[in-house]
Amino acid sequence: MQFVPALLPRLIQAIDNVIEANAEEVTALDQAIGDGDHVTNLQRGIKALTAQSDELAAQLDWAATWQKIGMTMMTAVGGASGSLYGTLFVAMSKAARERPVVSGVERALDLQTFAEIFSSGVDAVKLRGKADAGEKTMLDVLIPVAASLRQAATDSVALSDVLKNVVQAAITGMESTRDMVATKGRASFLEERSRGHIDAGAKTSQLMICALVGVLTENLTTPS
Amino acid sequence: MQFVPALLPRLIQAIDNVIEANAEEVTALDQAIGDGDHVTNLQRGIKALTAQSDELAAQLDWAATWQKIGMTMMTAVGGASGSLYGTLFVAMSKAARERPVVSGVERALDLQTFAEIFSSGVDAVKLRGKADAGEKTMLDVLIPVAASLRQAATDSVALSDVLKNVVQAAITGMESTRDMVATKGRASFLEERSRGHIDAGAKTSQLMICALVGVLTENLTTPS
Amino acid sequence: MKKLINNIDTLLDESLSGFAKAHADIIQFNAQPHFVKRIKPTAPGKVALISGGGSGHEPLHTGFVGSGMLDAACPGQIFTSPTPDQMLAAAQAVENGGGVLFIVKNYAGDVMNFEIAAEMLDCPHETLLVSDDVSFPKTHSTGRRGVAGTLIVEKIVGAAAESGADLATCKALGDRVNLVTASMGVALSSCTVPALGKPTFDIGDNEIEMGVGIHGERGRERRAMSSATEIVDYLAGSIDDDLKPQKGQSALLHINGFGATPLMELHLIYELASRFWEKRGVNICRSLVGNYTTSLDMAGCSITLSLLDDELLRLWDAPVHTATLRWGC
Amino acid sequence: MKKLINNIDTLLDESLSGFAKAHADIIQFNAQPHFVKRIKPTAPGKVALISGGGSGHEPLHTGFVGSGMLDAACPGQIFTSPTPDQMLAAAQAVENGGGVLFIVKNYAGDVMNFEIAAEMLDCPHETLLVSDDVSFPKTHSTGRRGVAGTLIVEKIVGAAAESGADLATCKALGDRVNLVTASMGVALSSCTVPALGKPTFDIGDNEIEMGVGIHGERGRERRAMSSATEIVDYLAGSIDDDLKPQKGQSALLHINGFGATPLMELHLIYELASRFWEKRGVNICRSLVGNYTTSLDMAGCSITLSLLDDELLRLWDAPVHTATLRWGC
Ligand SMILES: Nc1ncnc2c1ncn2[C@@H]1O[C@H](COP(=O)(O)OP(=O)(O)O)[C@@H](O)[C@H]1O
Ligand SMILES: Nc1ncnc2c1ncn2[C@@H]1O[C@H](COP(=O)(O)OP(=O)(O)O)[C@@H](O)[C@H]1O
Ligand SMILES: [Mg+2]
Ligand SMILES: [Mg+2]
Ligand SMILES: [Mg+2]
Ligand SMILES: [Mg+2]
Repeated sequence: MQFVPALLPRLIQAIDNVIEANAEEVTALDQAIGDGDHVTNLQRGIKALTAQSDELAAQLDWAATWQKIGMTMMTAVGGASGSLYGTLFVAMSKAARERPVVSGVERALDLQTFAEIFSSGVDAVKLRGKADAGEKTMLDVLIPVAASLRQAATDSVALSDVLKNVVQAAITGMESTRDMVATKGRASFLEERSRGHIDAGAKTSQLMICALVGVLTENLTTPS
Repeated sequence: MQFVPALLPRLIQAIDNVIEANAEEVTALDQAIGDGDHVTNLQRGIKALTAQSDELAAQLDWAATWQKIGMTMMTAVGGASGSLYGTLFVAMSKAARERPVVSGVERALDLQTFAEIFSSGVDAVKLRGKADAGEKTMLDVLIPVAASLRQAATDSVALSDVLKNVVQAAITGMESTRDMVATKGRASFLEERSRGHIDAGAKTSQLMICALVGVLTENLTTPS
Repeated sequence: MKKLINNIDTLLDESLSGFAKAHADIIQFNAQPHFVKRIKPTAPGKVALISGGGSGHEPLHTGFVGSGMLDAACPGQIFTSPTPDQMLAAAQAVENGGGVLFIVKNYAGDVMNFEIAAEMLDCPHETLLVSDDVSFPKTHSTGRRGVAGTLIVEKIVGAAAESGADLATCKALGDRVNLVTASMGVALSSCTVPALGKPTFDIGDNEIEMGVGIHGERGRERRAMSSATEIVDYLAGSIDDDLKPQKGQSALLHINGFGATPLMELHLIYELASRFWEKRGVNICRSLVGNYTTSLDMAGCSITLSLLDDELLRLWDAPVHTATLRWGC
Repeated sequence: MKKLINNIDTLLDESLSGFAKAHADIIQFNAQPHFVKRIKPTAPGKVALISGGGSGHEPLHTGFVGSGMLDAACPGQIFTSPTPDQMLAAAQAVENGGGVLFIVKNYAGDVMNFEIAAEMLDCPHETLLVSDDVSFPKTHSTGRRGVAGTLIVEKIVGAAAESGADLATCKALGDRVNLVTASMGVALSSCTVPALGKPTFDIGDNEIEMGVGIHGERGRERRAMSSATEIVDYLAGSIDDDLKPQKGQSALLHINGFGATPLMELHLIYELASRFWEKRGVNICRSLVGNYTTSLDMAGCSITLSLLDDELLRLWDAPVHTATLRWGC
């Protein structure tokens, strides 16, 4: 797998594009049951990441890379999502540091290690948000995606299928928030009135994950 | 002429009716080039007069009657028009006191005395408002009405014609404000933009004068 | 129109009575006729400062009654001048041997009603006309309007009166402050007078009214919406042309919200206006930012610059204890 | 949407910089990362009080930085929680040997960001969660929101910290004030977040949102517009049910405007709310009426009742000198 830090500029660019392209739709979602700032928040983070993307591509190891991404998200985004994405990446960095992550020029990650690290990150998000699946948040995307990665790692599925499964898990998770009543975050104050709207944070998680997968898939078929 | 204080309740009622009937139109005029409160202001005064109308009908003389009307307008109306109507009647009272006004049960006024007294009132309004004809205010109605009364008194016209002339003077005066640029009152701040709108205060002066004339005319033909 | 009221007729009384309760430690409300006066007795011989005007501009003037500022304020109906009986009753309640100074914003209704009261007053008295609005030339047929600068006059004269200045001195001081104080406002939206229930004027989504008055009377001109910097350049430019401050001159900069403009925007306007005058060498050494002379729920603001010498600065800084301004005590 | 701004990206900085200039005698603005701190050095060992939250609620919290109240405030982007680096930098700037008390409105974003900062802080620290909004039951899945009662907590704990109370005492005191403080709000219109340019929610000409949050998050329910008395009965009734004040209990009544509601209406609400509690034997002995915890340009208000015993009253009355609240000095 060619999941190396050198890919980061392209990944960040892909995320930037997908959020930009869906800005209006997502803002409408956050306005419907939140306060409407979710896209602006994320875009501040993405802009900060973009400014650092060369630096990130040259980071020595994944732990340091994720730490930097986490701190950038944490300091640039703000709001609920900033602390959660910050927590996700800082926790991934911590998990990476505790593991014999492949180092060296390539610093490629094997799927199983990544699945474990990502799961640690998602667990940290659950702790930070005092939330779990079914509460109509980004966790309804992150948790199934982590599960699908872990599953794939144990079943040793072909990488292209892993990526397809991830996309499927993200989309299904995102869609599932529509019929939920929010019990965490700002939408929880709407109680029954929150039903019928997709959660903005779930939507952007899904969009970003799918954008990342898009780049990885491309990279798989036409390795750089 | 049967212009006696006993008529006051009917006169006040007539004024109340005509302002009520034209409230929306006049408010629109005051909103167009003023602050929109002119009708509400006048109505506070009319309401206060109505509450006193029995008392007024029983006043001892015209001087006392006008003083009471003036003080009521002055304390109940507020704004520019309150001080001006207050001034008008208080000055009429003063002029009446200085003149050998007919007293006794009837206390009827002859036309010439009334014309002089009313003119004194209008002069006081001019002084109070530091204004004259042509400035797009109620004076563009009051001044020609006073003139037409004085004219009639010297020419000894038939009373029914006097009343017709007064109505004509009031309407012509009111209409003339449409093409003026306001130089006094709130509308003056609109400068050229004030042109094209009838002045609210001129309009209500005209309406009230015509309503008074209406009662008097009725009284002329079917004396009570 | 949605308003937090019961009905139009009781609105003013219920509100004034709430104001009086909320500030029962400093002021007292007289319901018939309407006036608000301070509670603590003043020193014998102190000049009594009385202001007033239509309601709808709160906290002006009731919020400025208290020690170091006004002795009484006469609230009229909404956007309607108070009446002479209110002013006379207020004068009777607070006159304490030093005579009465009426502080009046230059609007026809206010001027005429205070004039009638003054004619009826049987103690020494003076009237101070505030005319700080530079939207119109000094030669305007009714003179300039009195707007947000009024509170500066009231504060400074209030401090002087408190420290024993006599009637003539207070009047002269007020005239002096009025001369060095200039204001101009811009409306982004109209206000809605409760009794009317619809906006006083129509304004397009991309329009602003430059030089608007504090009753939503239209002002100098309708313009296209523009950036805060351009708006400040226009307003501050007009003020600067009028006052022509010297380099090194010290000044109070007052940004006044009309009622519906977030404080965040007012502080932004303060930033731009202070940059405007700093560039011209003016020393902005005092500030006041907030909703002080409002027009009900109008969006927009006014800028006021007041050129204060050491004496005027000292009087501005003197202790004041009112519902709205309080410092030094 | 018309706003007095230059552009969305510079809005917050230009505004904070104007705020800092206007109050340069009391506070100082740090631009990178954003925080406002008081200027005068505090007594060694004084507990450092730091609050913060999204911008758009001005004067909360920056307007409450100064002696007798907060040591620092961290403004986030509009309606967006500030970030941990701001809180850490602020703590570093104002910690003076007595530890740090974070005062946080109970909103997911604020709670999580302050939590991260607390985890990273290497001095003694506590976090005080304010949760005064009774629109939701205490059992709500995220707890109750922190709204207009926050400034009461900040004022009272601020006074205690100033007079030397230690960290544990300040924290316990804050929790105590939070428990006796209850608020609820109503929106007549939505606010408009500048970056979005359109109202956060739609609301009909004859509708109001009961229990609205301070970011324009919808609240307990949508209702038909009604009289001020009915609205007060609803809000005050909910508060009363929650606090269950005793007869004779003394209390502070705070009417908070959301930004676009005229002071006249706020005083009217004060009148009705004080009648509500007077009828129930509560002794309303302190008041605060005005725009303190705003939601940009939202129309509406909240009612807060805070049951204060003698100690809490004394702390409320203690001198305070901030941009917004000032008394006793
Ligand atoms: N406690 C929580 N746990 C997990 N995710 C949460 C939590 N609270 C909020 N979120 C997510 O954050 C999103 C909102 O992010 P954003 O709009 O940036 O912040 P804010 O709610 O502070 O305005 C929600 O749509 C939801 O997905
Ligand atoms: N100086 C003046 N002299 C004569 N009439 C005036 C003067 N100023 C205003 N008016 C009249 O008063 C009317 C406005 O009255 P009103 O709306 O009740 O008071 P305000 O202008 O204080 O709101 C104007 O339409 C005009 O006719
Ligand atoms: Mg949001
Ligand atoms: Mg008018
Ligand atoms: Mg008026
Ligand atoms: Mg937010």
